[in-house]
Amino acid sequence: MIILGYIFIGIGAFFYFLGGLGILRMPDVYNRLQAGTKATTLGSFSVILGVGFVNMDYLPKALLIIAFIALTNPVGSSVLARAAYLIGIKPTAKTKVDECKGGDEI
Amino acid sequence: MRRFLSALIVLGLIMFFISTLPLIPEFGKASLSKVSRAFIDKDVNGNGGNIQYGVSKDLENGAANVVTSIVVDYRSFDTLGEVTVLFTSALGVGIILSGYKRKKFGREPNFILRVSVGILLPLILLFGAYVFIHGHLTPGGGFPGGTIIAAGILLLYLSNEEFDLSKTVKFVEGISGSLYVIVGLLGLAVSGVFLINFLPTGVVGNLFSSGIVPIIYILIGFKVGAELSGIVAELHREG
Amino acid sequence: MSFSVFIVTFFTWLLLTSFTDVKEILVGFFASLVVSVVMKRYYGIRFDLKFPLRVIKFIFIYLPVFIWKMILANFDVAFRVLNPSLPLNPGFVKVKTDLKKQSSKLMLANSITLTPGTLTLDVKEDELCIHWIDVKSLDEQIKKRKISGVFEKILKGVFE
Amino acid sequence: MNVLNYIYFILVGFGVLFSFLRMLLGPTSADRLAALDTLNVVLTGTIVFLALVFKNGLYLDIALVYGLLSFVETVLIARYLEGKK
Repeated sequence: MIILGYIFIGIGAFFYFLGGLGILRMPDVYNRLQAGTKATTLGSFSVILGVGFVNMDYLPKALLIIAFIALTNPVGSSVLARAAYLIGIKPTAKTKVDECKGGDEI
Repeated sequence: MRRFLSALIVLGLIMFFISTLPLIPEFGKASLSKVSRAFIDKDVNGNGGNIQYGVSKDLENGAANVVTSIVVDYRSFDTLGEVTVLFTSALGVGIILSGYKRKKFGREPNFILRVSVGILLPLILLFGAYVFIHGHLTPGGGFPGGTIIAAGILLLYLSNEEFDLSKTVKFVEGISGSLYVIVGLLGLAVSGVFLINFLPTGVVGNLFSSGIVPIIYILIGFKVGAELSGIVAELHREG
Repeated sequence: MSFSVFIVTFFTWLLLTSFTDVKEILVGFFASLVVSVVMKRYYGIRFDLKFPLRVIKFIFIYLPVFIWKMILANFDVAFRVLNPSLPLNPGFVKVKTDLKKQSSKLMLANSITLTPGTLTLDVKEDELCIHWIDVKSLDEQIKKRKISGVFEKILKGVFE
Repeated sequence: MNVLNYIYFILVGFGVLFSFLRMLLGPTSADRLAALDTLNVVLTGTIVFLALVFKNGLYLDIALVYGLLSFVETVLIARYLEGKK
């Protein structure tokens, strides 16, 4: 069980690394949020579950933290993306389609 | 040029902090004065071997957290004053900002945010209660717990336009403040000293193990939460 | 008091204190009672008699699909980030949803945010505005099937 | 298990470094806030991991408080950025 826990923690650390890299490399704020949110959410799940597996006493609280992150992290990035869209931050030049028509008519 | 300079300064500061790190003693190996050793021995982590977590009972003060025992038991009168300071500042904010008409945010609140705060808010309040109920066992207590509750109220204000709780806040604040003084007066009646710890203390590490400390921390938690929520409400009303 | 809030907060308290002590459970009972009395007006989810069935459906149908999609999403992100040429074809698209309840719409938005290549910007009545990292098609049916099809079917079974 | 701790901290350190760079470079404030959000989640996970390193369960409470405050912070700054019409 301890070995399984450490494997989970290692996978989570790798996804944290990927999240940072995605934040750095992607061309505009929306793509950055996509990469950052997905990678860090799965990374957190993996790390925290791994900690819960290594030490079984921590498992209930670890599950609680996982539920909390699953609820708050997508909401935070969604609110941030909406704010960026509303103040009219231009997406990258590769963006071809825009059905939401900017401004307040989301 | 300015950026380069600031980066240089930050690097220098980081080097300075790293170079001072080895000077800090290791955890649990600090050389203590007689007074702090005496207080720690009265609480839990005494190295003398006569007090142990989860075993010893009926101590002078059963809190597992030394800071809590000093703040809410030995120097409880001082804490009453601190809470009063916070109350005065909340009152000042209320007086300065009252009389303005309530303005709204420019944009209508986000749907996702509104619904998710609706689900999260009871859990945030419960977590604040958890922090201040376990103030004598964990590093926490009335002030952080109240702040967590106020953060929840702030989230509610950010996500919900039609919402006002100024009246309730004042009510809770007054009730918990006067209950604090009443607990102190009970100590005066029982043992002749204001705010003395007159309840029995149990085994160190249990939930009911520290006399009046948890009760006072619950009252402080309610009071601080209400005061900070009141400040948030006044600031939000001002726009 | 609101009974659904009470159940959720009491369960949260049990997780926080790790099911240890009778006194803790007693104190938690009172704490969640107070919270549920205070919070009866501002709460999104209402539970009813079918609640246990819903929990079972949520755990055994929704969660496996969700976790599988999340793992796929992360391999997708890894592929895009580690590829030197950054394959992107982003765009903002609108998707209609049939879900009615607020909480199920929230779950749908969160699920879309965490699954491959999509990020929910906003929900307005029955339309979701979504940033899609790789726009395949602008046809209504294909969009819906690619982005929200699976989750919408499952969430309809769980919440409504 | 000491080597594993080092591996974890090196990987996470690079992640933190990259998002920090984005926070310094970011052309708009939304970019900076996105980087900050990512950084906060990474730090929450790291605090949970510290519970294992220092063998002290209290770090889980701290992680919960930190996650809550970082959520409030992200939402607050985003609402501020939206501004008036």
